[in-house]
Parts: sequence; C-alpha cells; structure tokens
Amino acid sequence: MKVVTGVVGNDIHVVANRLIDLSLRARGFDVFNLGVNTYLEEFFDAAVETGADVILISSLNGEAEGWGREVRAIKSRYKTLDDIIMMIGGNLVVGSGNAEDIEPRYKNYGFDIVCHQIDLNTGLDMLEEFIKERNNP
Amino acid sequence: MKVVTGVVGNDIHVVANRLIDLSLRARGFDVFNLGVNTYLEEFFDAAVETGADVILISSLNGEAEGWGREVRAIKSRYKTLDDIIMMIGGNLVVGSGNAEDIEPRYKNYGFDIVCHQIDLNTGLDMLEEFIKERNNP
Amino acid sequence: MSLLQEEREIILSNEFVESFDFAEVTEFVKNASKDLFISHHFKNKPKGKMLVQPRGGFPTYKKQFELSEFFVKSNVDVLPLTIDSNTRLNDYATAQKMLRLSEENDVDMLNGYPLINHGYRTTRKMFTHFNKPVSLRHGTPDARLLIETAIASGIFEIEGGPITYLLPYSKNFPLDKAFLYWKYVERVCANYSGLNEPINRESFGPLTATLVPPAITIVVQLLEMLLSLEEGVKSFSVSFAQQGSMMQDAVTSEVLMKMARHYAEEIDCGDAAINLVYHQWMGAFPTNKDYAEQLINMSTVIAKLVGADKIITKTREEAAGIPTKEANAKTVANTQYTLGILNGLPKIVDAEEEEILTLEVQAIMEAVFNDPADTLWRKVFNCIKNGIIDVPFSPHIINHNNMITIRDAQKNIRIIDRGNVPIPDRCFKYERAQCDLTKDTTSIVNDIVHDIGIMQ
Amino acid sequence: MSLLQEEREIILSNEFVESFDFAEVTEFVKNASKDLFISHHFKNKPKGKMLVQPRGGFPTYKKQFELSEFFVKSNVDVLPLTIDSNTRLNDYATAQKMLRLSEENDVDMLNGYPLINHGYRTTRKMFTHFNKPVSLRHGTPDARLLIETAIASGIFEIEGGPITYLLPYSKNFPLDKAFLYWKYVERVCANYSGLNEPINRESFGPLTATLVPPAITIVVQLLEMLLSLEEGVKSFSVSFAQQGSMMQDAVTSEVLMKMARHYAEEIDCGDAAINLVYHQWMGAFPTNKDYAEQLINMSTVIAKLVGADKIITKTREEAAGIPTKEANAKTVANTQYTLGILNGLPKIVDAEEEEILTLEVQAIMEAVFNDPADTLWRKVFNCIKNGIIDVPFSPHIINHNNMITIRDAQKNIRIIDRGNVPIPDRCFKYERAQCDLTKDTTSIVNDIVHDIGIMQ
Repeated sequence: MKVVTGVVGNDIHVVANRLIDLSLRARGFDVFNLGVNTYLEEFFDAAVETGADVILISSLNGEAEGWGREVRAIKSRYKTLDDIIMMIGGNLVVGSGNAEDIEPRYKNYGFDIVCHQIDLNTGLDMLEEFIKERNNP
Repeated sequence: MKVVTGVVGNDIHVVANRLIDLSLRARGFDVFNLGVNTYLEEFFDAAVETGADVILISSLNGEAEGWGREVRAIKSRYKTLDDIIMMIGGNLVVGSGNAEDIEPRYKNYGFDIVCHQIDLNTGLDMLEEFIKERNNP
Repeated sequence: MSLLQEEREIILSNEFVESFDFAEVTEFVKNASKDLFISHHFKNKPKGKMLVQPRGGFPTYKKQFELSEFFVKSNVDVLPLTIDSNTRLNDYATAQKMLRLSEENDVDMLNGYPLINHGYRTTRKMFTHFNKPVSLRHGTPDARLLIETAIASGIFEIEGGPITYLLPYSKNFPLDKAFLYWKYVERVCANYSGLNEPINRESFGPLTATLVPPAITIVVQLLEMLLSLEEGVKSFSVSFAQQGSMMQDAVTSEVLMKMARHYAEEIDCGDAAINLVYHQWMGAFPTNKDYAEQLINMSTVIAKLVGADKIITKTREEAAGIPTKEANAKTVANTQYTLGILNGLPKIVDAEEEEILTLEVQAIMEAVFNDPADTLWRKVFNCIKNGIIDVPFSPHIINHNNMITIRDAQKNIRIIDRGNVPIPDRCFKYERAQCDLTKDTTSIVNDIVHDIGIMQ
Repeated sequence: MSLLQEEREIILSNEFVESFDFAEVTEFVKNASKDLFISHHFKNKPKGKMLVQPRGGFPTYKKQFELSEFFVKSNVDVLPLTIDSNTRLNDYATAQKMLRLSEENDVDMLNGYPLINHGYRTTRKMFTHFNKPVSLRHGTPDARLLIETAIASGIFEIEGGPITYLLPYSKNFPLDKAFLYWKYVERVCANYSGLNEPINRESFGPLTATLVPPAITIVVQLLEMLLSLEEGVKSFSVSFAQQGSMMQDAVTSEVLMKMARHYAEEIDCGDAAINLVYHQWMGAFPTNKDYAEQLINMSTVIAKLVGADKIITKTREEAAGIPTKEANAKTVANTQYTLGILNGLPKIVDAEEEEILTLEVQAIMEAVFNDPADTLWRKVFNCIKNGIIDVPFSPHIINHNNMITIRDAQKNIRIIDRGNVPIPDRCFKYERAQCDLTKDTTSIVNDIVHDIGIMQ
C-alpha cells in the first residue's frame, strides 16, 4: 500500500511528520513524504503521480480547519482519486474543541478517518482496520 | 589587657562568639571565653577570678534586654569591679529597634560601650579607642 | 537482654509514659508492612533513585496527620517526624502542657510533635495508615524513651548519635552520659532488627553546619557508624550537608563511603547496609525566596552527582522560620521533578584531593584507635576531650575550638590551624597552600564571616 | 571592498531603508564604547565568569526600551534584540504596517523588533544609552541588510549562520543562496572588526533541538566557524543546547572546544577568540511553572560545569508562549544568583565517550574536506545535499532525514541509524551497544516520542 503524507498549510511542525513516516514504514507501507508546509493540491498531485492508496494529512498548528473546507472542491478536479482513503490527524481545531463535533465535521469535508489528538499508533491501527474492512467487507 | 567574653542567657549563637574570641586575640588581648549560654553572674565571677579589664557580652537572640536590667544590681555585689569596662554587642532588642533609643538605655543599665547591630571590627575599634582615651584622658 | 531490661524499666517509670506492652510491640514489628522500613526501600530501590524526605513536625495529632497526608500527596518517599524541643530535653511535663494548649487554642505552642505525650498507640495509627517509612528527627541527648516509643509507633529510622546530636546543640550536657544513652538506643534498634527488616540508624553529618572540614565530618560519621554497628545495628546511614564546593562534596562522598565500607569490614560488620544521606544546604539561607529555590535545586543536583541514597530537603521559606506545609510539599514535588530529569551523571575525579582527605581521615581514626581506653566510646570521648576531634563552632565546653578553617577561592573548606587534630604535615601544607594566608587576622575574620554567608 | 560595495548598494536600494551614511557609521564604530562589544567582555571577564543573556524583543521602540531597562536592573550581562518574523523573511512592508498598528493600539502585532523599520539612527540611541553589549537574535536566511543596520545601531554580536538558521526553520529556502548571503555578513563583520574591538559572530547550536546527536551539532558548529573565520572574523562563539544528559553535555563541550581550536589553527586563524555559549533546555518545557524553574536552574548548573562563557536563558513561562518581561528578569536574577553560589567545579572525565565523539567528528569533517568542490561553502552544501551531514527533524527538503537517534538509559542521544553520515563502524557499534535495540519499530517510535518530551 502506498501512502502520501505531509503537514498541511504553513505548518512547520516536523516532529510528528517524521514519526508518521517512520511508523508507516515499520507497518510495511510505501511512504511518499511531502514534509511540512505542503499545500492541499500537492497532496493530490503526489497521489496521482505515485498511484497512492492513502493520503494522510497531519496538522498541528490548528489551521487544518481552514484547509479542510476545500478538500471536496479540490479533490473533485482529479478524476482518478475517487477511491483514495483520506485520513487526517493532529490538532484539528484552534484552541480546545469537542471531539464529538470535530469528527463528523471533518467526515463531512471528505475524510474517511479523523484523528483529533489521538495517539499516533492508535491512529495507524485505525487506518489498518479501515483498509481491512474495505478489502473484506 | 584581659577580656572576659561570652553569650549571655539561653542564647546558643556560637559563631559570633568564636569570631569575637579570634579577633580579640588578633588584637593582642588575653581572652577568657565563657562561650554561649552564660549567666550574668558567671561573667562577673570570671572577671574577679582572672582580674579582667573588660567584660564583653554578646547577645544574638534578643534576650539581652531582660538581662541588661539586672547588670547594676548584680555588679554592685562585687567589690573589685568598679573600674571594669562593660561592653555589649549583637542584636540588643527583640524585633527591630531604634539605635538611638537602644544606646542610652543600655548605658543606663551600666554599659560603657553599646554596639547594636554593628560590624565586629568596628565594635572592637570602639573598645580600643575607649581604652586609649581612658588611659590618656 | 537482662541489663537492658532493667534500664528499660527505669526509663519507663515516668508519669507521662503510657504502659508498654512489649509482647504486643514485638508482634507489631514482626508483622509490620515492609513499606514502613526505610531499610527495605534502600535495599530494593532502583539504582540511582534517591529517596526524598522533607522536614516537619506539629504539636497536635491532627496537624501532624494533615502534614503527612499533604506530603504523601506530593510524592514524598520518607515522612519526617520532628520532635519538639521540650521532649528533646526530656521535659515531658512542659510538652504535655503545651500540647494541651495547642489542642485547645489551635495555635502551635510546640516546635514539633511531642511523641511521648501522644504515645505509641496513637501515633502508630497515623503511620500504619500512610504506610510510608518515617524518619525520627530530634536532637535528644537521652533518647532512650523516645526511641522505645518511636519503634513501637512504627517509626523504623532513628536519626542522631552521641556526638552529632550533642556537639552542635548543647553547651554542657555530659558527653560520657550521652555515649551510654546512645548505646542503649543502638541496642534497642539492634534487637528489633532481627524481627523483620532492620531498623535504620542515621547519623547527623551537618554538625554545626559552619565551616566544618570534610575530614572532621567523615571521622565523626565513621565513629558513630562503628558505635552503632558494634551493638548489632544492620542498616546505617552516614550523612553530610552541602559544603559550598561541588568538588569537595564529590570527594567527601567518595572518601566517606569508601572508608565506611572499609571500617565496617574491619570490625566484621561487612554485612550491614551502609547508605548515604545528603542534606540540602544547612547554613544561612538567602531571604529572597526565589534565590532560596535556586539554592535548593542546586543542592538536589549535587546530591545526585555525589550518589546520595536519600536527600533531606529545605524550603523557600527557610530564612523566614518554620515553613508552611505548602512550601514543604512544593519542595518535595520540585525535588522529585529535578531528580527525574537529571540524567547521564558524569564521572568526577580529583585524585589529589581524594588522597589528601583519605590521609587526614586515616590519621585521625588511627589516633582514636590508639587511645589507651578499653572501649571505642571511651576512646572517642577522650579524643574529643583532648582535641584530636575538634568541631568548628561547637558551643559545647568539651570541644577544643582550636581548629580554624576558611574557604579557598573555589570555596573549598580548608584547615589553616589544625589545633590538636593530627592532620598529617603533608596534608596540612596542602590545605594551607590553597589559601591566601598573607592577610592579617582581622581580614581572616572578615573572610570567615563572608565564608559562613556564601549562599546569602 | 568594491564587489562588496556593489552588493551593498543593491541591498540598500529598498524603500524601507533609511539612507546609510557609512562614513558616519565607521566613525561611530571606531569610537564606540568598549562596553558595547561582547568580544571585549569575553576577553576581560574574570576566569569562570559566565555572561547571562535572556531572550526578548518587542515591536515598538518604547516597549523594547522598557524591556532593556528592566533587564539592566536585573543585572543582565548581554541585552538581546530579537527580530520579528516578517523582517526575518525580508518582508519590511508587513513589518511596517504591523509596527504602526502596534504603536497606535498598544497591542503587540509583531513577535520581535522590526529593526529595518526603526532604522539604525533610532536604535543606536537605545543601545548607547544602556551601554551594554547587545546580541542580535533573528533566524534570517538573507540577513545582509539586517546586519548592516545592526552594526550601525551599535549591535556588535550577530547570531546565526547559513546552516543553523536554515535547516531548523525553513522548508525550501535555497541553501546555496543562504551560504552566499552569509558570506556577505561575515565580510561585513570582518571589515568592521578592524576599527575597534572585533564584532562577535555566534552560531546557533541547538538546531532543531530534537534529538540532534552531538557529532552533528559539533560538525555544524565547526563548519560555520570556519566559514566565518576564513572571511576574517576574529571573535566567534560556538554554541549548543542542553541535551538531556550531563555527561554528554560535558563531553560535547570538551570535544567542541578542542576541535574548534584545532581547526581554527589549521586555517591559520589561531588568533581568533573562540567562545562557548550554552543554551538552557530548548526542547519542550513542562507546563508546571515551578518545574520549569527547576529545569532552568539545572541548565545553569550544567552550563557552569561545561565551562560556558555565556548562557542564554529561558523563563518559567516558556510553555505558555512569549514570556513577560518580569518572568525574563526573574530568570536573569536567579541565574546570576546561582552562578554566584556555584563553586568548586569538579573535573569531569569520560575518556571513552570523548574518544568516540572525537572520531565521529573527525570522520565527518574529513568527508566534508574531501568533497571535490573548490570552496568550503560548496563542500558543505554538497555534504548536506548528499546526507553526509544530516540533521534530525529538519523540515528542509535538502536534508536527508535518514539518521535516526534515540536516548539510552542515561538519556544520552545515540545514533541507531546513521543514514549517509560517515560515522565510523567502531563508533556506530558503540552507539548502538548503549541502546536496547531488540524492540520493534513501533516501540522505538514510542521511545522517540518519550525521548523528545523528557523534561515534561
């Protein structure tokens, strides 16, 4: 399985990005890491280029909310990405938000898996579970 | 010159006592150090025994005020001590007192030299000055 | 145990003492939770972990209980029980009166916990409730009754000793009596030590906390340890306080522990556990409370550098008097945090300093052993009397006070006048060579004043 | 100086730049008070004295003045001037707008002092008034105009460098350009250095402050130093931040200073002064402010143990954002107090660790020097590009990020995957032998998360 990952927007938080990279590799994924400070379009471009199965976006500084709203609109311009698994994790709101509100909102933006302030390994377990269920429904 | 020194009353502050001892010796005095926790009578007894010229009482814990009042009464019982130089130094009141009030009060108790919160060497300079003036009036 | 039993009965025949049920006490100690024994914690703690112990004692059961509860919440390792000064002077009548006044008026009329008046049955309830080791801090020359009561209460660490509790605090309590009273204490501790984990004895290394040179500190620690081990004590803590120079603390620790093990072997007590306790700075504190915290933190760092097994803490309110329980708990939490983040301790060496200090300690110890008296305690007594052991700034009349020490440029405490202490010539020359001795005595006195106040 | 002069004119042709009177600036530097030069203080301070420098920058002249005044009152040795992030990105228009808003509304709209917009004539008034050395803290890849303005303002210490200000902060600023921009900075500093005391350059050793192994830190320090000295700079500070293990800090300091002197000699710059700067912990801080103070105090103790010439401080409010000036001043006062009472520093040794680290640094330096490029900066550029130099957790696209580090049980940072960095086999084996590598990658990732947060 191929995963494109990166930190969205002007966010420069590199630590989580490196750890996601390491952990995905440890779980056997092929990783294309766009690093920090990545625009939304770059994720989709990279997914098309690499034929990725998953886009894993991380965001630490709270600006994901702004970018999230544009996901459906931008993704719809790419014809081959209908089946791609969309995942986002990190701090998904500015300040303290309510997890019960956040998850449906981001699902509504077009994400399949939403991890707000969730431990990295738990998040990746969720991803593997999601993939398994999709393959053997 | 012979000096009897010590810390009056239940006061156990030994540091100043040792330093007075050292400094007096450095200035050429013969020192009879009664140490801490010394009753007023012991000073006079020691002065008679040694033929001392000076009694130097120190007090740190503030209880000198209580002992001071008894100096005249007790001293008057000793016949040979009329010319002895009486000196007291340290913290001479409980809490913070006014130096201008303290000095005359202690002089009234029978002390020739009164050093309230005065640096050790300054105090001993005062003693030497007093001795010089008395010898060459 | 028959002579001991006789002495015991005399001690207990006191109107303020509850009746002792020794059979019950023996059963209690035998079955007491291991957690109450600090010796058990010393043995089983992870390597490098240091136990944290604050200070503190209040007159009433209620306030002492609250203090202990507060400490436990702030992650304390060892609870203190500090005894009031009337009890230290065996004046149980006054302690009783002041305790009653404290209880009735909610004002603390005592500077510690009057253990005899509360009694062991009551006090034991408190400490078995918390199930933490308790350390008895007192300062009592005749602590025989106090220690009986403490152990019966579940207090299994006893601080003090005939030298370290006498020379810094008393002007004329007879030292020979103190040795005999403490001999009794050692025996009681030794006897109870066979029932469960050993009772831990701890010496009070800071002494006068005023320019005491490491050689004297170490000799006194070694001698109190030997006096304890020879009575059968199986767990002993030597201790010292921050001296003002990191190097000197490191060398002191090294020499103290090496020599302690050596001399314990010499008297065939190599099986006894020997622990190291470090006291945060015991001298004058800065009145600025922020600075006090810096000093406390620095003490903690040094304690870990020197490899202490336990640290006894001060508070930011040290200069202002008896600290609040909040200030005490804050120090405990801060100290635990610092110990947690303090990692990768470097190796420290100073071969020359270590050699000099070792030679000094050996020379004094040899002089003590060479005293013609028949028992160790009499040898020690004679050596204090004749100035072979001389503790700077002791108020006690028996102490010579002829040794003079000052700090060198690195703030190491150096001996510039050895009095009658048999410091070997080579060492004495070395000590003096570190100092500027061209000054006159007046300047040196000024230096001493400054050296005492270095942390202010 | 003609090529430089040409470049200079291009830089100055900017609508936000005041007109430069270089003749006047030269006269100013020539006659400036020696007290303004940190190089002068480094040279003349008593042995063992460490200069204390806080952090801080405010948008308006008024607030920056007040901050400086506050620092001077709390006994600061070096004043900081932290530049806002718009200026760092050479966006003077935004800085101008935000400065005006800050002035009009008494709200800080910038996270530092916009030096270009204030200009050197104004800023110089502030710093000649206080007559203390000032250190410029920025993070600017193209700092040419900033440094011209700084020196004209009386700021005679410039932090940064082409590697240390790029790799931790930027994703894709072109590194080759950064080298050339910094070459200009070095030359300007060198040129002014002949007029009075030298301008001091300081490298930014903490890098990403995240598990950077000492070998990488040292190599980067040495290379930025060489790039600076070869342009004629005569006073240079290498630096590093607390790493989490005292031993590793001590060894890092030892190797860094030895190698710095060695390589400076190698390029015939042995006459340059080389100073050591220590940063208090730069990683994540505890949110508990009391704990933050413990950490800060511990950093100070270590700084003195490793023999730093200057320490850069943090505040108890670190975890909460930009600290108040009161918090900053409190740290300065506390740090000065701690340095004052910290005496008798022990000798620290770890011959094996020192040997291993020396071999690693030598191997990487050799690989850099063996790069076929014609100039040192090109060699360094190539070695970053090909992963011979690899900075863990750098966000920059040029950085390989193939080196993996974790902490061993003593919290030393160890290299468990060397990527393309030429760590000698023997050293690599040693590094890995210190760690538990039986774990799976998931556990190791958990360990890394834990290792990053060790002070929390």
